[in-house]
Amino acid sequence: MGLMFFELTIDPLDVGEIARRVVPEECGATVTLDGYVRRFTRGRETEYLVYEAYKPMALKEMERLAAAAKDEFDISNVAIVHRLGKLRIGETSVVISVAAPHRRAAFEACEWLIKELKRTVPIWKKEVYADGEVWVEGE
Amino acid sequence: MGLMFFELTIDPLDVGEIARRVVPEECGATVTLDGYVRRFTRGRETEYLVYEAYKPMALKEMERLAAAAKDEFDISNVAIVHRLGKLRIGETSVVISVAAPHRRAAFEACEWLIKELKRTVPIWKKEVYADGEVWVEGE
Amino acid sequence: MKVSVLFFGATAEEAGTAKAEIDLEDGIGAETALTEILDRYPKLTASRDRSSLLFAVNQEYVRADETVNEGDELAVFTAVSGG
Amino acid sequence: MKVSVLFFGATAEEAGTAKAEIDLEDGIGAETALTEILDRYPKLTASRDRSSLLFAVNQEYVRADETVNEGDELAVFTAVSGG
Repeated sequence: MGLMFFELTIDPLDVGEIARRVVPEECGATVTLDGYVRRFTRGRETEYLVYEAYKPMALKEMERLAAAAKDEFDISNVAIVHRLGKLRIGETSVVISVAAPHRRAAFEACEWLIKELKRTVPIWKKEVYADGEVWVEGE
Repeated sequence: MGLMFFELTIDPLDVGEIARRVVPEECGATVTLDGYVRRFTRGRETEYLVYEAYKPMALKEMERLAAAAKDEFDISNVAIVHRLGKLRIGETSVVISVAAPHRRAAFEACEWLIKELKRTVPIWKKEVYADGEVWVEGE
Repeated sequence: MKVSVLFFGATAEEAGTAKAEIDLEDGIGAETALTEILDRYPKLTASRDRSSLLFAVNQEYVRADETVNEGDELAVFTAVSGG
Repeated sequence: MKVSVLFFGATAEEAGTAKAEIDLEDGIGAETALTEILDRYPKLTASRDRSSLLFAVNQEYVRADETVNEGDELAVFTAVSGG
């Protein structure tokens, strides 16, 4: 099956540490997506974000997505880690690392996983501005 | 122009530290390719690798590739770091990190950069086995 | 029968709670259960269409033909925005 | 005129050196310069085609119509294998 791990944490994410955790000896490449808090969204300046999750369901969804990616792409290991709680501008909110024997599959699977995570994993963000806040609804 | 940096070093690479260096405030995603030393190549067990570069030309080529990627894709920042010298199994040989306002461009540019790096940047690897060694010639 | 209902983010603010215990008719269909919940928490559909809400039973997105059973964990939330 | 010639990896082992100073005719074309170098270091083409070697002048891949000048830095190497 390869190594797969899924975490939700309020601690800062170490993208390199996560990427290194998925390196298998027989593999040649890891592709890592590192998403972080933007200062501006739709022209408005964000002070910070708050992420909240439906934790047990979010972890199940991550696991389901990783299993689907393993079926679809020739990949070895997958890590999906999402941070929760209050995040300042520039801090990493999500890291997805995919290790594969050949880099093409790692690129494809990583891009597919972030797209699906944003579509199905029950995590929400609240944008906090100087003059208000709003829970963001996905599309 | 955005931030671009290119390094050749004999020190171990810290993929997370490199990925974080390219994060700009206005950007949403960084895609990082992390390549490392395989244990087996064409069925033969490698003990370690030695990377050698034509350093000034390699750095110029990396810069040329990053500039071409900036022309071709909507990306902000690029880091290309290659390790030289003796590398053990599992150690990272190359890290390419691309930050972009939208992740699609970061995935495309990162994949293009590693393909071109393997084709044009003057770096060579020697595979060392228990019973011999060979300088690998690219394709 | 008793079931629990969880709300998150915007729906928790609108429902005024993150968790409620409610009584539903035994063996009710999932769609009907959602209607009952939205009737009790009208703010959830005050400024959005019902179709934009997501509904889970026991931590999985609900299937149209699913029924709800005693002790199930239901959840109502908006389209996700993680990443 | 004097130019320097650099070799790397396999070509350095075959040439028996990583760097040489050689004399070439003034204003010689790049292709002719490569031929002269390969004549002096026959091991470079003993087990591979000339066409598989790469040739740089002043740290750039050489253009077909390029000429070589006094003090230039030439380099001869195999297809790259970094990454």
